[in-house]
Amino acid sequence: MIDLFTDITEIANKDGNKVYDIFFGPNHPGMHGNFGYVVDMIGHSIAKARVNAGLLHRGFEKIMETNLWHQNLSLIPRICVVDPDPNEAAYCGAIEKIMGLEIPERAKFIRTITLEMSRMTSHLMGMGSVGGATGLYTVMYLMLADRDRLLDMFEWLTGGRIYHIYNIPGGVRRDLPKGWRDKLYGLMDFFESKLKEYDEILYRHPIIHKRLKGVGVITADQAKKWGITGPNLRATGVKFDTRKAYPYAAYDQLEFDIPTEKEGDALARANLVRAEFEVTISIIRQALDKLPEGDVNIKLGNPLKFKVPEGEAYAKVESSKGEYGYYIVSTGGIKPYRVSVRGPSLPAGLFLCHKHLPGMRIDDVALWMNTLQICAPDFDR
Amino acid sequence: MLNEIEQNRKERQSAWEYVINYFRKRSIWLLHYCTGCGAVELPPVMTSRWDLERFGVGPMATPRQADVFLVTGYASIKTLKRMIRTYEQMPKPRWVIGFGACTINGGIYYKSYNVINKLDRYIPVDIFISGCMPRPEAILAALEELRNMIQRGEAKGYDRYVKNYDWYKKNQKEILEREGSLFGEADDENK
Amino acid sequence: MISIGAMIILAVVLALITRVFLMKHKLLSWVLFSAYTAFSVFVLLKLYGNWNYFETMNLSYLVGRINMRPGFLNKPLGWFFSFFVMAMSFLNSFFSMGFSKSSHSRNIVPHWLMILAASLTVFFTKDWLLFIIGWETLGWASFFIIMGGKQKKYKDSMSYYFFSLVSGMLLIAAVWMIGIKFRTLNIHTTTRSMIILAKNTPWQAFPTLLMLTLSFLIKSGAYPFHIWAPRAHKSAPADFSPFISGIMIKFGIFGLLLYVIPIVSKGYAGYSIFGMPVFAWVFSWLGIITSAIATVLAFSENDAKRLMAYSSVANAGYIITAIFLGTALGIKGGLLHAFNHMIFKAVIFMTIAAVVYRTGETDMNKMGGLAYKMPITFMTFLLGIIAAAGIAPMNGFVSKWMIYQALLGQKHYFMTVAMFFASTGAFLYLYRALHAIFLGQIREVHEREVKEVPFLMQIPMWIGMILMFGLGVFPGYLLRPMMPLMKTFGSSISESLNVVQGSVGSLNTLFSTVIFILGVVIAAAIFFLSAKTHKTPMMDNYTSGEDPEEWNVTPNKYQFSYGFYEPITKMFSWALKRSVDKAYFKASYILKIIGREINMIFTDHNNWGYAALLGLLAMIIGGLFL
Amino acid sequence: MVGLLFIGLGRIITARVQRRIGPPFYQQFIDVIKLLARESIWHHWIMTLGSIMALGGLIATMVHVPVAGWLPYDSGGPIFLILYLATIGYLGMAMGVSASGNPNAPLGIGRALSLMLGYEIPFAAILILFISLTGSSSLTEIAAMQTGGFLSWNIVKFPLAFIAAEITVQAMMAEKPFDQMIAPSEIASGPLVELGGKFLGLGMIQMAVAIYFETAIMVNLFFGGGANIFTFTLKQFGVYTIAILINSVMPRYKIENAVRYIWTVPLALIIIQMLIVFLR
Amino acid sequence: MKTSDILNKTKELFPYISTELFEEQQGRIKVDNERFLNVLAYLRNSSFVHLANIFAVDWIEEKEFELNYNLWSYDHNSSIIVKVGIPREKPEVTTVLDLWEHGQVYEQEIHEFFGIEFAGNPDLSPLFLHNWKEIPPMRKDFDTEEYSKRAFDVGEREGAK
Repeated sequence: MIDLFTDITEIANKDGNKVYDIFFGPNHPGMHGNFGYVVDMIGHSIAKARVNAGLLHRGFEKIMETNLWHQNLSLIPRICVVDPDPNEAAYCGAIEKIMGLEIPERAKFIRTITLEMSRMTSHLMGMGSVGGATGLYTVMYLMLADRDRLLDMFEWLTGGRIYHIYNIPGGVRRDLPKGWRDKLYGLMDFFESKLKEYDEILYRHPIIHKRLKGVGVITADQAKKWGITGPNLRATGVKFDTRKAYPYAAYDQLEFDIPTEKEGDALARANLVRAEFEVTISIIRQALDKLPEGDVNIKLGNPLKFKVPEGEAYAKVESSKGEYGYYIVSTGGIKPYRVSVRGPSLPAGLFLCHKHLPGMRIDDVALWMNTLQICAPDFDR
Repeated sequence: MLNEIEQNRKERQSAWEYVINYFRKRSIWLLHYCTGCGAVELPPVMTSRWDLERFGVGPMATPRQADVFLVTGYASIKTLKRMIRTYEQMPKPRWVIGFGACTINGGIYYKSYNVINKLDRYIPVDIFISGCMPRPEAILAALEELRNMIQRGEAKGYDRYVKNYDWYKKNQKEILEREGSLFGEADDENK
Repeated sequence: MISIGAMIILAVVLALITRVFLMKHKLLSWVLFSAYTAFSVFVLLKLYGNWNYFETMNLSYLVGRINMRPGFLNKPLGWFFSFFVMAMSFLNSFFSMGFSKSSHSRNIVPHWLMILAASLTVFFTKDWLLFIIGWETLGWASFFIIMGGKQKKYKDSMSYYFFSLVSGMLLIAAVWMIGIKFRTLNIHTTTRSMIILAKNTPWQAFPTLLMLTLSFLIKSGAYPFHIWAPRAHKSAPADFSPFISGIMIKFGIFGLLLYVIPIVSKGYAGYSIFGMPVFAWVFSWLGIITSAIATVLAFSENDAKRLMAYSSVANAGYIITAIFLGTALGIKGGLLHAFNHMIFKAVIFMTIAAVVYRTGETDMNKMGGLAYKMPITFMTFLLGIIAAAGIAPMNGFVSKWMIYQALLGQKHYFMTVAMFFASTGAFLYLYRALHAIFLGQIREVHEREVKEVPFLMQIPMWIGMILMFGLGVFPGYLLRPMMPLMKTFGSSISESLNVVQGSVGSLNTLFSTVIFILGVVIAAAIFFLSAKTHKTPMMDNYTSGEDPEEWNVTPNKYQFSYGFYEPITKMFSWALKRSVDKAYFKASYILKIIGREINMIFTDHNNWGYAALLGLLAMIIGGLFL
Repeated sequence: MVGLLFIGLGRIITARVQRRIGPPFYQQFIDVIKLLARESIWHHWIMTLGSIMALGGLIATMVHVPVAGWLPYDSGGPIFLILYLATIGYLGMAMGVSASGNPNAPLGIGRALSLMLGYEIPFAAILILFISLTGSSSLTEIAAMQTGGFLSWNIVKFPLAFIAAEITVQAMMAEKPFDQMIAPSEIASGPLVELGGKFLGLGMIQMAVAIYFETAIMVNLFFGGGANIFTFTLKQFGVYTIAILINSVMPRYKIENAVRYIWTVPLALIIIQMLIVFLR
Repeated sequence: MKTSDILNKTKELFPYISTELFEEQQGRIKVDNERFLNVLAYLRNSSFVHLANIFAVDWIEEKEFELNYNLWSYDHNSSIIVKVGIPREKPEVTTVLDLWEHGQVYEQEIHEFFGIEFAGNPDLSPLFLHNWKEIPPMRKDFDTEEYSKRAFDVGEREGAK
């Protein structure tokens, strides 16, 4: 009569009549990006999840093989839309490693600043979505409006709101415009004051706490062995950050803490992002303080004839979602031989769902996705 | 010639249609479907800075409720299938806005093996927005233009779809249900 | 004019005839049954108004030292109950005529006729002995129908049998005590004597009263004896379920009204709590608890018949509460609800039987979308659940409203809140049944095979629909004839056709219905004046843009019915964990062990010593009492 | 109509909370007319029946609620009838969307009904409090009891009950944190999932009607009815504004948490209020 | 432990591999098709728990696919890339599912894009592409530009008015 106390998958195996399917995505308000799960449901809970990926597959890795080295620069930011700069930095980093280039100090610092700004835009969007997934649209509206201030800074610096194409092999494309630095200082103060507001309406909201607590728990061991990186890893209590462990750009010259949380659930992940806001603000401030004078790039000649010597290299950066890696193989031509991209959301989006979704209530799926910051384009590529 | 057609169309629009079109243009509901990366510029347009709701435009959850299908960027083949299904589920009148360069000619992905090049061959598009990605102002301008077209009774993409249904279906089938390879002999060597 | 006794004897004779000669001719026996019930309705209609019509038999016998002359007395209470029994059986016979064609139904006419004979006996008899005989016959005959000679149903029907056995034994014990006390077995004289006894020495009357109450409560499925109801409904033939639910549960109510309520409200009035006799207060609460618990149990129920059985239990709970209130309004509301419940629950079970007739299923997880194939059945079911949930224009609302008024009039606020819970809960599980059986996606098998039931089976459904709606708009048509009945409970307000008076307000059902219809007309006008529509097939549905075929999703896999209220059921899991079912199960297990041990003592030669010890112990205890 | 106006104004208020300009106040009318003039897609006639039954039931309910002491006929605003007539509206809606065959819709309905089980109980308790005080289940008389200035309003006399009622009404209107029924990001707007064109148009009118009579009940219970239709409407709008403001800063509960919350906080408040009243 | 030490130690244990220190924190190990699983298992058990990704390179002139297992050690902060060459004619290799569960997704992807078989992987169904009839697209002999022209650029919009 009452199957309350039986395991969900057990019921699903026993009686097929009790199972029904719900399509969660791609055209679903809870889904950000073009991606979907088909979930077998029992009652209000999920018994099994099937993945529908590839809706955003554009064959990046193939197109890059047919493009010039510099042409690819305009392509790579489109791999992850909300957080484009890590792509550029990793791609350029890999090329620079093959060539053995050491980019100017000023370029390193500027790269750091743009990377951190990009992280901030991405986090603002991700946390806004957490608000949206729980119906707290006000948070989303406010955070996205604040994110626009950062996008304006990007536009001033690079000419593009979303896709900046600013990092190039050998440095960055152009120097900071006049007054930009002071404006950014001001913006950091603004965000610091804003954090209090976010705390009030999102991070300390009792209902948000209730909703997030215990959703999608990952332990430290699991995170390590399942290839989960970035904030999701740190939320399980592992004090690890590529910025420290495998420094790139100017991170080895800056001082910052790695925030961690213990529980590894959605609440921990959200709180971790909250802590990362502060870290990011402090990093940007330090980088602006220490910004040295000098060139911003090494002139590498005509981009149409630009060649990278034979060799291969793997460069990775810590993006807002985790480890972004580019493995580039060059045979010395004007086009890359092979570019392989390691997207951070892949283990979470395509693999972790089979572990977490069974047994989860349909209510929590959107929240689970948003706190893990699953970004469909970076595993579809 | 073109002017004449336009003249005819204007004359045919009755007073009742004019009124209805007024209400339609004042209340445009978008379908909340992020087909491509262009979707990242939609939240800013909807949120506090640009505030799309001023014009009665808002996102809707399901195709049954939506008026406008905003194809935000490139459409991969898998997505195209879903797009067509979604488009056919929308009640009339329905409009399509092609968003970004990718919908016009494939844009930056013109040589990709998995992204279609011309969206208009598969579903009828009323307005294209150029650029990659288009700025929020461009989206607002496109919606303004769509409103004017609705008022004038020109935005009839759904009629075009009904009239040329076979042609559209043929094109869709070419992509989605192709049998056999396009490079005939290459098959045997590798498989 | 044919007497009541003759009617009973006729029923018995007909039962014998069908049993012996007509077992294979199902249709013919149903026609006979129908004719008999029609005739009885006719006779009963003639008897209406002829109150205190008395007939006796030319025989007398000695029970112990009491000289008995069996006889029948026409009282309003018995008349109403027997009228509804006959009328509902008459309606049901049309349904059964169609239903009996299906191969898996057995001929239940003889047993049913026996039940009718027994129920007439129970309702009209003037002495306890015939009452007991009728009561036991009822239990036996319905047990035969429920079990239906099938081993599979043994366990479920045994639980029913067990409970009716206990009920009967309690009844016999109580009657024995009454007999010893008052030297007579006349029901009406003993009632008066009991009232006097209860007034003078309450503790002497108490055990008898308690036993009788328990006996009747078991029969009406009150907590914690509710567990027989779903089981009996589940295993009974589909066309007998309307009778169990509509009538059988009401026998307990009849007993309570006949004997317990007058004694409690008059005899124990002195010992009151919150303005109500303690005894009645306890059982009022029991009624409400019954309905609340049945409601919670029904949330997670997957079998249509069991779900409706829980609903019946819940409704029996309301009625028990209302009649134990003891006020005229409460008894009126309870009685009205009892009769209304007879109508709508019988109709609901008929629609379920219609579904069973076409699909052979009662598991709601295997159904769905049947409304698209069986529109009449669906409409009947819809009106039925509107009535059962006590929603406005149907008859269930009026009686429920009266019960609320009665509760509020006596200032039983917590009971009112609890009843609100049960009532809203009823809406929940009834809607779930509606959705799971009739709405959503239709199964592929049913898409091909199912069609509307034949017209013969639709007749009772149509009549039921008209009755439910008509009595909802004009409750006066039922309340006015009930005047003589109400007079026996001390109410003397003359009823108008469409205005019901409550303790804290009045209800004009005609006006509210007219306004509802006006509202529907306005809505329909808005709907049909606006733009055109476009029909699409059921599976052309919002699926997030996915193609269901690509994922092997068929209509079978696109119907949500299991675990409909999973979150809220989980909230009650602490209660369900310690459910009464389990307690009974444990008790039966322990009994089995004890039985085996006792068996061992007397069969195993090595255990003579034990037996001797036991015997000695028994003798010592016996000696102490002597 | 007033309900639609309320929703329109409510959208502006929400927009202002979110630092936006928001739509014009007559936007809701435009939306409804557009929807009614649009092609609608349906799956079965039960959908039509359900929609009409829902709107019909809610309109009938609205007629029974006294507005500034005025009623089309002298029924006195029978509160039990109002509650149960509203239920037939909800039943119609639930039936209609179920007939669309989309599992998202019954999922939403399942939540809505669970929530209904939640809020009916504290609401019943509030009603009982007033019925016990006035000895009548008529809204007109409850409103009439409070005549004579601001201080005799029930909101002043029974502040705890008012807070409880506000929470309950929040759930009744399905505003956040109790909008599990719609929950776009979870079940794709639940019952509305298959409704397009005039079905949705009718749905919006239903919502407007529901908001209208729910606020009207609140005004009758706590704000002393109203001398004339303008003050009455103004008070209604006040009630709605409170609901909207709460709505705009609250995320959504999970359904069992919502029900548990309703069964603890408002119910406890009412019981305290009852104790205060009866012991005094 | 430094990356160079790890490489040396691995080399001692498995003499048949060739190692290369690319930079201070990154090394590469080249191993043949048959015995690579031993090396991977050793690395997995000695703190290289994180498999960042698996990717393939199509060396068409050498007639070889090169599979790269990209590992990271949280303890030593060092990255090792294990390279396995497999012949292009018979592209088959043992799965690493026993070592890393989430290797499933990467293997599925490589199977789809390169046509490499993974013995022992239960599910190699297509994940990204719809109705794909050509040779696996990431192979070097697949011309995406030509494909795009033939598939998507045919005809003008003459039918639609």
